[in-house]
Amino acid sequence: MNLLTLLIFIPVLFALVIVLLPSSVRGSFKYITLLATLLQLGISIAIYLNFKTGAATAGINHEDQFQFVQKLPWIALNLGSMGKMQIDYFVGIDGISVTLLVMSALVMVVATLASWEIKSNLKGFFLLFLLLDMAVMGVFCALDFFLFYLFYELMLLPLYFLIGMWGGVRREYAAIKFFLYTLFGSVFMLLVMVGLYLSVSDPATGSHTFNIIQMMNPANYAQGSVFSAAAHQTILGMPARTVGFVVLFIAFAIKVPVVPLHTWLPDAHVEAPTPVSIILAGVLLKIGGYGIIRICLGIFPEIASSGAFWLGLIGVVSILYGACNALAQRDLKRMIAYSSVSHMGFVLLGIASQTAEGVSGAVMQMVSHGFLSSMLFFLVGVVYNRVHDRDIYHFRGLGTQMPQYTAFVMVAFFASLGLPGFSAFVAEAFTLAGTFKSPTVNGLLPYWMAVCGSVGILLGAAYFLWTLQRMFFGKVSLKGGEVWKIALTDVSIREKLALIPMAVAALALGLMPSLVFGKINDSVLALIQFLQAK
Amino acid sequence: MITLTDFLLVGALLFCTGMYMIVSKRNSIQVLIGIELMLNAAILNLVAFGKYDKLNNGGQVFALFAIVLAAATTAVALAIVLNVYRRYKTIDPDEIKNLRD
Amino acid sequence: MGTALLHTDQTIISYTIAAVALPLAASIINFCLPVKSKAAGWISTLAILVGCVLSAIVFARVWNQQPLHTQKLWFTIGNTKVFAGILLNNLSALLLLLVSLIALPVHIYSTAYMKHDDRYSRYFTYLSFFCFSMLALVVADSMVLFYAFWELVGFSSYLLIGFWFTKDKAVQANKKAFIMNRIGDIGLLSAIIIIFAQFHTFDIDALFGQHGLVKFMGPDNGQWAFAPDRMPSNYGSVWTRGAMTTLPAIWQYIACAGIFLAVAAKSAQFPLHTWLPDAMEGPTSVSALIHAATMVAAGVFLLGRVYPLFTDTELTVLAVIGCFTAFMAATIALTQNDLKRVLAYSTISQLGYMILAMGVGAYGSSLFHLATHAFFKCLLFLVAGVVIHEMQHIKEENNLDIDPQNIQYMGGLRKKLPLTFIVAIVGSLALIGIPLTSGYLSKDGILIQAFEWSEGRSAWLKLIPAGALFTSWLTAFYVSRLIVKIFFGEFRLLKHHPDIKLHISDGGWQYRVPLILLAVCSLFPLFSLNPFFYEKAWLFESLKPAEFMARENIYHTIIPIGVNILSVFVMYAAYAIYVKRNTFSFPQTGFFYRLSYNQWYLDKIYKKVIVKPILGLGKTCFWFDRNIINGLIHSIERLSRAVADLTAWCDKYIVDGFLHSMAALVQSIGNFARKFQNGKVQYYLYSMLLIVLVLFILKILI
Amino acid sequence: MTLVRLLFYTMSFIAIGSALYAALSKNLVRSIFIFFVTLFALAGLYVIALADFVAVTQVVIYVGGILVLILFAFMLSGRETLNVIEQHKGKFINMAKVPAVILAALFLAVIVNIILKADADKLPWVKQAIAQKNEITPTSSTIDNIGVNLMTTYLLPFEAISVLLLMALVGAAHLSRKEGRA
Repeated sequence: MNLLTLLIFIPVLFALVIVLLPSSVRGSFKYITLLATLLQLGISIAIYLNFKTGAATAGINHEDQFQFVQKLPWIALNLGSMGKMQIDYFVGIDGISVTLLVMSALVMVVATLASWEIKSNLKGFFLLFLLLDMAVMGVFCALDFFLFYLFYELMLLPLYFLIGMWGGVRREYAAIKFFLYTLFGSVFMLLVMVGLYLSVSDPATGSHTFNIIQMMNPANYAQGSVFSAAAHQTILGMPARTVGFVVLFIAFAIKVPVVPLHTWLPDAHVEAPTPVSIILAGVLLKIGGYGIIRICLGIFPEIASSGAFWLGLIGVVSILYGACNALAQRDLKRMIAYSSVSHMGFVLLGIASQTAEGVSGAVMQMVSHGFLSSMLFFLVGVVYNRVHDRDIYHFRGLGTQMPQYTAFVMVAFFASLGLPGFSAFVAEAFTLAGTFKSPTVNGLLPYWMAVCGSVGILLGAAYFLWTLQRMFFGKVSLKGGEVWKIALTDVSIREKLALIPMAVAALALGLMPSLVFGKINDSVLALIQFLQAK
Repeated sequence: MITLTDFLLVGALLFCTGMYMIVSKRNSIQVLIGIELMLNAAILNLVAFGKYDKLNNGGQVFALFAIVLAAATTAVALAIVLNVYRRYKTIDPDEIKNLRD
Repeated sequence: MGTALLHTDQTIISYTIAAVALPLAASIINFCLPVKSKAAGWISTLAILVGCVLSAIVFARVWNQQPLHTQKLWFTIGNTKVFAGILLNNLSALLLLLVSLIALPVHIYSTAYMKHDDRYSRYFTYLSFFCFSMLALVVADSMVLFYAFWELVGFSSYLLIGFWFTKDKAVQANKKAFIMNRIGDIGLLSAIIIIFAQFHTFDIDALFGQHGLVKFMGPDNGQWAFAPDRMPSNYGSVWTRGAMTTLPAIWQYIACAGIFLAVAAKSAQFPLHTWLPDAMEGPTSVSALIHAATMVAAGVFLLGRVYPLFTDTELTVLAVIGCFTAFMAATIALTQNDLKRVLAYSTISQLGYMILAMGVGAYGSSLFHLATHAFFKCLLFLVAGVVIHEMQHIKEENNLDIDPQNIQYMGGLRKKLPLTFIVAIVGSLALIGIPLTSGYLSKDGILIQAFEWSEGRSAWLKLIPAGALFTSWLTAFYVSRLIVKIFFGEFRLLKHHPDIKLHISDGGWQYRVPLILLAVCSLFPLFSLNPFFYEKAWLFESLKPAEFMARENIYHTIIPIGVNILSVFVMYAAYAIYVKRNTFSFPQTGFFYRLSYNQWYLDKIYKKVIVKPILGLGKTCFWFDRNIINGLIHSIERLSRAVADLTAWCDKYIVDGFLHSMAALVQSIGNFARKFQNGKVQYYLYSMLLIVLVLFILKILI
Repeated sequence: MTLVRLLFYTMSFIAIGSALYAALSKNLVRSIFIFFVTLFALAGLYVIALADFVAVTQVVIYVGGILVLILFAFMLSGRETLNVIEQHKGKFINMAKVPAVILAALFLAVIVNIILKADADKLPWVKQAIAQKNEITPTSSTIDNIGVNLMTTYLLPFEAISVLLLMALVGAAHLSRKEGRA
């Protein structure tokens, strides 16, 4: 049994169990889900440990260098004169996916622990949760574009319901906004996907293929096909490959999200229940970054290079704009949501630099942000659960009231604002280093982008520290008075169980960045080489 | 010289006006006036053709008969109108629907 | 590195690691202890004591020897290998010893000072963590590590300033301190990245060491390139022109500016100095260790590390800023009434001296002053701690509503606190720079070298030594004022509250021992056997620049004498004004008084010019987000909704409408036909006529 | 243009115009009174058609008799008819009238068509009458001839009509008597 397949479909198995169980044992659903996610975490760690490094297993554009590959013919229709339709169940990982897989598995466990707060319609919630889990894992593993798209779309539906049914006051608005935004992106992605399918043929079988890796090879494009680099086809007066890149980029950029396609994020995060916020921030955003690396850069490398300036610019704007917005928030969750926008800007900036440091930094940032944002949202959930309020101005002096909670918040805040010793520091520093190196190495980005990016770090300190000062320090003074004082108990064992792994992971990555860099390095170098060769 | 056609055309116009009144008016008295108009149109025709019958004076004589008969019918019609009014308190022919199946 | 180290070197390295790691271990242990555990203090103190001994061994081994350098691969990113290691040269060994040496008395002092605090073990957790970060900072060999510890030092300072986090002012102060330090961090990070982009390495030794890369590169023709004039003649042509990628020269300036920002933030130089006075909200022992002796000196240490990077012009800028800061802080210190604030501004002023010294090329004097200043300033802060502690005691005992740090309430304490008084005098004299103290040695060295430096430079630059000179007299005045107000005259609190009880004393041995220790260290013998000539100090001799001029010119005689005679007069003047009150008193409404009292209004200006606009920008961005971007989305939504409405309308009225109109037609035909049977005379007539008409028409047509 | 022709046009214009006004007016009273004008104009037309006796009869019977009757009827039905007027005020084109207008217009078209096709002036008997001088000229007197003809050639119709008139008289009287006393 292939480990990846197992990893992807374990949630489905457990979902089936939940379906079959009667509602009278609904109390056990969360334990079943926890078991599923823990199993997943175990498998992902096994994958991580067995993952081979070295130039021979770099992956990226060599199918034989991927690991844990499973390739089964799935849909193979003989369409007569149209040729053969070839869709494979094709999963495999290289360095870029493997760390994200482990991160996602851990985030899923934490999200499950956060699901204890869900009280209504447990069966539905955990079913959707497990479905989402499967889709997320699938996206990171899929190497067939059709399969990728399938998982990608499959994520949307559970999320829509999870936000729309278990969310906050304006949940319907947020759910629909989220759904429309992402659907908008993916619908056009479908068109490009079909265009690519019709352009690319598998050299082995001669039929059209959805294989992402085959799409990276310019030789596989049919003569005169839409996306063939040699054919110079145009769509609406623009070069077809540029259009394809832009469309795919927009689809993933909505997920990341980048300014100005980000406005679904604050609403969705704020309205979503805590576990869903965790998954959204921890995993979903990474799919955007992962998609840009794997698909946008992989399939359209030359466009990615010529458009790198714009990518970088969007990244810088996201960093600064997100940070400025976070400064103005008084809803804790919304502030964290905007800080996500800011932090994910670094991912884009790093990818745009197309240097080894930049791309590694971007991947590191994704992993690190996965842990830290999950932790932050979990922490917001803790206080929201107790008093159903998140307004920063309504709290004061929580440091005295909930000392352990405050300690966790401080860890999360300082880690997020890039305190050395935590993962975000390494990620951001090297993203900036890569960005700054870019003008001399490949001349894609101007120098000033790195400088502007570093200002984002400063603003990050400003809003996090302001929140700390406003909410946690000072004398105890709560809007809800004595009632809140009784309600605001310190973190429970379960919450600690969820928070400590995150904090430890962030700290471990900060002290030993090689945990990530060691695994991704060969792939990143291969990617850079691939991009330079184009 | 005024030709016969001229008279006929005037008569036709009057006739049609009268017909319009009969069909459209919602007041029995106006309907009656319409009838009178039609009659007069007919009389005009009789008179006009009567010009060419000097010996027998057929046209003019029948015109006279027609005028007299019109007076008689008017008298009867008005009597009916009055009766209708007494019974239905209206002289709108639309309101009087007892003829309906 | 690849070269195998000697066995003794290996031992030294492990000693260093132990010295650095012991406080970390203590910190972790304390973190796990209950918050009120009294063991915490002794664990931390023990760690620092052992660390101190180890540091001394390391110092003895490394001082004036070949630098020791060892490193290990930390991680690889792309093709870049990032190493972590230890670099021990004169500079780092000195700082290593200095920090442990200062930290030890502060730890001892703290065990008594923080005795009654609810979060006693937390305090020592933070304090040990600070020691760890600071010690690691001085021995780190890689710019990345350096930056990491640089920021961790700031972080522990944040924790300690805000240690009493229920005090709003403390929390405001620690936020301010951290954000201001962050500005510096951004500068340092940018500088590191620029240096990395230029030289492809983070290794401090490779960059700034004896054969460091930086020495041979300088701004040249708009490129930051290989500079032949910087190359020593005897050095091989390993680095040839064009062998490396080069950045435009502007990035050399920006790197220097970044480093300067970092220095200014950490060492509280203008314009980033305003956090330091506020940072005095923390416990006094913390102020003594972090905000007077060690952490704030990190900026100077950084300058010492990256000294070769700076060109002559850039050094001049440094000198100007240092001089200005020294002068400004001294003027502010003249009028402050808060005991700790006066000391804070004097710290800023002294740090200004150090930067000035760096700027004028007095590298050795700068670090010498750093070392001497650390001792006497720490001493003064601990004295202040004792005084404040006793004032607090009076306040609590008598239920008064006074600020225990306000010197206006004090006076005549020399009789109550004799030991404190004596050590305070020693510290003050050192700060003023009176002979026989360590301060005299280091400060006069700076002044003399500044004058030498200004020789042959433009007249404007002569202002720098002149300003420094003037500042030293200002220093004499405010220090005297402080001492006089606290220890001489009568106890002013008694005037307002005649019946208060005064049960105060110098305190237990935990107070006395550190004070005496530091006082001894503030005298000349520790540094030089010759109390008058700074150039004879062993510390200076090891660090002095190569082209140092021996006592050749007149400055070496004239300045110490001139400075000291005038200083004595100034001190007497202060004594006369504040104790005897027999001479004039200062007007308290003049412009200069208000300027000084309000700290040159810089805080207010920053608040108005920087903080408000940034918050405003945040608000604007959010407004933009809510209204423009979201508005755009919503208008697209509205548009699509309108299209949907249109199609719905079409569906309802055009498509459905067709069906409905067919139905309506049929219905109306039915109605129409029905009308003929509605019993109305006119319709019967109408239909009759219609039929006639139809017949007519048919007849005509056919 | 001769004076006669001018008169003819004037008269026919007045007759048609007043008839149309009577038809279109929503006010019953106006309708009735304008109908007088029509009748007078028609009388004038009869004169132009060289039937002076018919014209006089027209005036006497219609204006003197029928219209007076109509006025009586109007007055007797009184307020009710006026209410109807009020309801339809203000609507220039009433959709309910459209079919009637169409009908009338079509009828007019048909009749005019027939008249023009028939070309009455060229009818054989008209030509014959002109040829035989059997044509009334403006100078000839017709009244005595009418009287003779009534009593000779048209005696039977004359009697029949007088009986009819009597019947109408009786009938009208019978109808209009008060119901309650019958």
